[in-house]
Amino acid sequence: MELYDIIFYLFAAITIVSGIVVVNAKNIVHSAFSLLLTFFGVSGIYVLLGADFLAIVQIMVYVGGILILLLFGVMLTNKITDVEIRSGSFQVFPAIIGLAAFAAILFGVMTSTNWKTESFEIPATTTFQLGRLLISEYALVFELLGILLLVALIGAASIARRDKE
Amino acid sequence: MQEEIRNKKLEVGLNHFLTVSVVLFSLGLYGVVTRKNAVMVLMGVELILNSANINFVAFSRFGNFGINGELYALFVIILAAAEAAIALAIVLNIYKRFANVNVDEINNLKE
Amino acid sequence: MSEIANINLSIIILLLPLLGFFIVLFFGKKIEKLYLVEVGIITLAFVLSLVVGFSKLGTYLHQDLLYSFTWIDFGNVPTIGNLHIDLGIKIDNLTVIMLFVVNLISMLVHIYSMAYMKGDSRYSRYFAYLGIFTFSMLGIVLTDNILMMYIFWELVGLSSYLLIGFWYEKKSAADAGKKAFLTNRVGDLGMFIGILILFTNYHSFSFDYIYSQMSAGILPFGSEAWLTAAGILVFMGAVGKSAQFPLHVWLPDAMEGPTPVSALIHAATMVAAGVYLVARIFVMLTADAMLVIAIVGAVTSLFAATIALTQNDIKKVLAYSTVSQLGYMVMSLGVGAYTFAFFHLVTHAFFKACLFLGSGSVIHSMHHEQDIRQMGGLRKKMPITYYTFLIATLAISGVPLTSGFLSKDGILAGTLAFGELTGHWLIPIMGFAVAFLTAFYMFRLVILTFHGTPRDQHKYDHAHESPFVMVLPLIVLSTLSIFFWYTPNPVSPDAGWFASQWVTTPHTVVPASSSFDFMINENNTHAETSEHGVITHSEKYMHAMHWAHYPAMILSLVLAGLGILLAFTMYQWKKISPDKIAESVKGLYNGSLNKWYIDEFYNKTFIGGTLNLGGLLNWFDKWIVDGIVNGSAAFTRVFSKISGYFDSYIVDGLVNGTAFLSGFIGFHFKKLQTGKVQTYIVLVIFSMLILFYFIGPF
Amino acid sequence: MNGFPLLSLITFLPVIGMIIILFMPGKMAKEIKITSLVITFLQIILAVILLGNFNYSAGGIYEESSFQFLEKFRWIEITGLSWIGTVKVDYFLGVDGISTPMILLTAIISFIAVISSWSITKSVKGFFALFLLLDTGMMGVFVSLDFFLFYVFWELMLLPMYFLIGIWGGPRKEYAAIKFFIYTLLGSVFMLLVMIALYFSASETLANGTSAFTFNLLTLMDPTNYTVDGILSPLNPNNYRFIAYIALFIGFAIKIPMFPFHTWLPDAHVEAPTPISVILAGVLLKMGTYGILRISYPIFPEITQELAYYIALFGVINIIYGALVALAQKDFKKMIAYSSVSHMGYVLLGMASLSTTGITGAIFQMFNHGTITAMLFLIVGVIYDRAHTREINAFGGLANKMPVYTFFVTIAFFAAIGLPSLSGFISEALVFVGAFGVQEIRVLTMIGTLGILLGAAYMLWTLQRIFFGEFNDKWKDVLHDITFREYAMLVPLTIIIIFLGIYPSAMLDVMNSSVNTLVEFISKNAEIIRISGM
Repeated sequence: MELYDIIFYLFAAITIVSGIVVVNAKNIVHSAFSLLLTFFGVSGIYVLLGADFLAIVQIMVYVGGILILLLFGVMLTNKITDVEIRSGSFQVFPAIIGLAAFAAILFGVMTSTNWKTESFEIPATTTFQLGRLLISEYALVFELLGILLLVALIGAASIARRDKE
Repeated sequence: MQEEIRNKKLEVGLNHFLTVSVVLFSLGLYGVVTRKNAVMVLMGVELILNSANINFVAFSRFGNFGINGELYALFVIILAAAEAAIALAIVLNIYKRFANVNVDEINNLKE
Repeated sequence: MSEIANINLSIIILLLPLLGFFIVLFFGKKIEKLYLVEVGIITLAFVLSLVVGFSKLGTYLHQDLLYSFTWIDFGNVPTIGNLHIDLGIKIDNLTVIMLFVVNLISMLVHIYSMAYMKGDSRYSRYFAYLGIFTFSMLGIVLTDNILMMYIFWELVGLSSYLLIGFWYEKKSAADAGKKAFLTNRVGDLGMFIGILILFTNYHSFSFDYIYSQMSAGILPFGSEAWLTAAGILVFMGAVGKSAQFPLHVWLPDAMEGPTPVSALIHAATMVAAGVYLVARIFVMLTADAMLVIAIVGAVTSLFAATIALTQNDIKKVLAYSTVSQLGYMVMSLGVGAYTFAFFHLVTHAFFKACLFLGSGSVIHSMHHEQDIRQMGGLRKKMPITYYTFLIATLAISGVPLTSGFLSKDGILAGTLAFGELTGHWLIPIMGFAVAFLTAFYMFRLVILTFHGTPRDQHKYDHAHESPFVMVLPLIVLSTLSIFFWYTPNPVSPDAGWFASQWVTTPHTVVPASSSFDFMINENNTHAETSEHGVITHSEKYMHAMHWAHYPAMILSLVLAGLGILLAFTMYQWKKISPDKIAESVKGLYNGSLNKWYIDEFYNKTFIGGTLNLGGLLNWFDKWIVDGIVNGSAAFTRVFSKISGYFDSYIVDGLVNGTAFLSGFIGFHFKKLQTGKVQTYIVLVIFSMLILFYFIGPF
Repeated sequence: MNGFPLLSLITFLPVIGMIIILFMPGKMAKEIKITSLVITFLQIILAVILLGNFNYSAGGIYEESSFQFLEKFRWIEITGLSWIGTVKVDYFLGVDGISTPMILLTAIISFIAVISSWSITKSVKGFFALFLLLDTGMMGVFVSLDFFLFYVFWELMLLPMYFLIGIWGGPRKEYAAIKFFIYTLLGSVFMLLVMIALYFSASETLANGTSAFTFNLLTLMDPTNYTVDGILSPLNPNNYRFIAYIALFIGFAIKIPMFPFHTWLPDAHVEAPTPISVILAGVLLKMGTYGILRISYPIFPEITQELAYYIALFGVINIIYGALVALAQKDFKKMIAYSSVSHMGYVLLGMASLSTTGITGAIFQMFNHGTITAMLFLIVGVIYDRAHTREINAFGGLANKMPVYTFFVTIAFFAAIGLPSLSGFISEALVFVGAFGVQEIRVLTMIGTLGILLGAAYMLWTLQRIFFGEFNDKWKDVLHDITFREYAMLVPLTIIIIFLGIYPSAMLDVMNSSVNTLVEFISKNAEIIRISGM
């Protein structure tokens, strides 16, 4: 077992365990904080896969943006004064059975498929290449996504405040 | 570390990453399906998106697709951000209307 | 006179009566005296026909005058070549004699009718009809082709129809007209088919052309049987028009028409047209056809004579005697005595017209009483009528010094010769029997009408001699019944110009193998020339005729004398009671009185059969043919109704059932529809699992 | 006359009239009638002009160059339809000796029918508009040389007829109209099927060198134009020409009407108003036989020869059957209707002979039957207008009360009987002459001559029952002799009947070269097809 493997198992464990907590925690705030761990774990896996830029973006956007957003959501939609920030679950058993079977199938598919893998020379840093692709081949997508974000921003603001009128 | 990764014959392969992705996906879906709170559902969605991203990056690493997979993962993250923003705006709206964000009680689709 | 002048004159003669017809028809109502124009026109036609007759018989005795034009041109017809239908006229000796006879009698009848028809509400129309009759009769006489013959044949039928039914208010008159037309049509059908046979083979209707082809050896469809058939079929036309058995039934009924019409049409001219037709086709008759014709003629004459014995209506007696005499002529043609047949046609035309007009005179003076049992003793009241009637009766009975003696004797000699040559002795026997019967019933008529004492005193007292215009024709016609118009020798017709020069038997065009061996055709060498150098019959036939001449004359004289004697014994001197004889042969008497029930038979079978068939077919049409149509319509309706039910109950029921089922299922399944997205997702997951299970990627 | 669209004018003139009438207010009944009269009169003038410029020696039938007053241009053209290729329909008009008599007949009968329609009071505008449309349909059938166009006109005439019977008819008008409509439509369906089958079997070469399917009748007549595998191609050993012929024949036979498809006729006649009966008997029945001569005969010559015997058989059945049933009728109009069945039998018999005389007789009989039967129906109309009954036995002794009327009746009846010197005789005689010349149908012809006798029987019997005998005092006040208007419609027909009886060449010469051409064409092409087709 190499160090790499150990690190992988570590991150994998962090990701999965915290993920379990996310979906099972009674308290939403707990869920939100374990989600933070999950994002870290995923970020670590990215690093292991040699996607350093992506790992950074993962932490920045998810942890710094989305997670905060979610927390705000939690705060705004629960009566904080009640400190009853609990959230119940339902149809747990069918979901567990179904999803277990589903996961098993996915797993089966995964293992039974003979993935064509080949060694790939990972460049020292992917940032350069990503950047070049973004402004050449995927320029249009990049632009569109920019607009999308803008629209989403305005849209979200507009939806959130519409009731006031 | 980069060197190590590059030079060593590793035990961890594609399937390992995919396994993590599968588990994460199942968890995310479980969260989407079982949780009552809309914000929790959103969190489940985030998990699913992350599992998908792992797949992207893993295949990008092990398959001969160049760096494009990572790029797509990047796009997914952007979309996730936008989605989160919109979704939360909606959740806020729902809350204002029903004084509640429990999706199981918001069953206007019924009949 | 030139040929062209003769032709033109005869065309004028033909068209004059037509002109009269139109003038009187359209203006007769307004101008009352217009019928005089018609009489004048006919007189003019008569004069012209005399001119043509003298010219033809004087200048062109052995030459036929021909004129024809193309009526319908078919151009160049595939497989036949040039085809056209010609019309034309042919003037030979037969024609001019007939022209004379027809115009003369027509003129006399016109004159006679001026008095007879006086006071009738449709006086002018009567003359118009006479005009169109004369026109069509002249057409028959003048034509050179069989199509035109048929055309005028039918027109004659039309005028006969109109004139018989002239008093159409009487049902019997209207019935008689219809019967005459239809009975004639039966015969005409045969004639028409005969014409079709001829035209199909020769592509021409012209008599001369057809005969020239025949004598060149071209037979219809190449067989003699067809030639026989053609002859008999065309003869059927004559059977109808000349009232031969079995189509004789119309003629006695035709007496419903005015009496002058009976004289003109149903005694003298139109009914003789049949004989004229047979004379025209005489040359193409085969031995078999001639035998058939002879038998039909003989049977008719005997048959009609037996009926005439017992009739009590003066016109009916004359009608049956006409049928009988026409049978004589036809028989005569059948046995090859062509000349005498035509001779008898002419003589009969005069004396029978005289008889009819005489009977008309009687009827007129008796106020339309026709039953001879109501008459008697009229001799004193109407002497002129009586004497002229008597002369005509003598002529028809065949008493010497009359024209009838000459022609009848010739016919009987012809039958005897025929019996001698072919062994068909029954025909002369029938012929002589008829001679006896004729003499008897004619004198019965004369005695009952004019002799003895009046049986109806009231009517007798009012009887009077007819006016001059009615008596004049009687005198003319009775004069024409005397021998000297026809021959200088009162016992031998052969000596006269009529039989020896004007009318000679033509050469047959039938191949020798199928004609009687006494007939000759052009290349036959076994011929004898008559005294005027015209080849007529074979040597053998001439010998037979010579042999037959005197026996026939004596026998016919004896028989006629016996008949007259018997008539006098029974009716004048009353030595034998007719009633007793009638009683003793009751069956025969009733048969004769009722015309042997022929009419009843026809009514039951043909007419009734046709009407019943018509009724049956009408029923068939209404219920079966139309029934099928309506039935299929009804079927379609029922079917559509059923499919309507099917639609509204089964199909629609299915639809509704489906809806209900869906509703039912939905009612229960809607519990699945929680409205919770998450539940749906769970279900999606399970569905996917099931899909996986079925698709089975592993 | 070259280039002047005479045929289009004669065909569509009534449509112009119809449009004029449609713009007139319905209250102007008299003006509407006069307009129709003028239009139909103009049509007669055009028909006479046509006859005056007619080339008597041109054969027509199959040769475009010998058709006269040709008008031909593309009417419908759709290119590039996947497997069908080019769909094209020509507006193709022309006349020859077969159609010219029919055009004359149509013009005359329409004119007479308008005069006879003067007594129509119910919704005059609609009546005359439909009437003129009907006129166009009839004319169109006789002038079109393109099967599609023919079919269009054929159907065009059906619709107004339906309404004319169904609205202005007698007590059972709906029944009669629907029966007529369905029957005729059934025939049309058969015709349509054959038309389409023919379309896909033959092609003509276009100007640009490509070949296209065609409805052109003249093209369809030429066996060399058929593609080898077309279902109606004589070259195709498994062709369906026989069935197609029978289907087409039934389509036309219904119109004739041929036994056993005749039962629509008595009903339609009895219920239709007088002018429509006149049109029906005078023109419409002729379309069936005209169609056979124009389409069936030249396109299927070999089957025509094969089936000639059966055509003759049905002709004779028509003659005898129609006459016998007419004998049993008690309704005057129905009697005349059945006499039509009988008389159309002569046409069939004449056509079956396939000889010049027979076919000439048949066409002439078509014309004569048109005029004679028109007259007979007018006569029925006269008496019906006065007495409001058609029961034959209800009358009697009219001859004294209505002498002029009786005069016309006698002429019409004797013309129908086939009395020489009236036109009916010539045609019947020619029919028999032609049919007797053919060995196969000789016996049938002999049986057919019985029709002459039976015809005389029912006609004379009717004449006697209505006009002779005692006058029924019931009608003393209503029956008066004919009026000026009735003169106007009876006199022209009488003149035509008598004129053509005495001088038939006036009409026979018109059709002569065409008939000769047709006869020759049939025998020649039948031979060609038999040799090539096996």
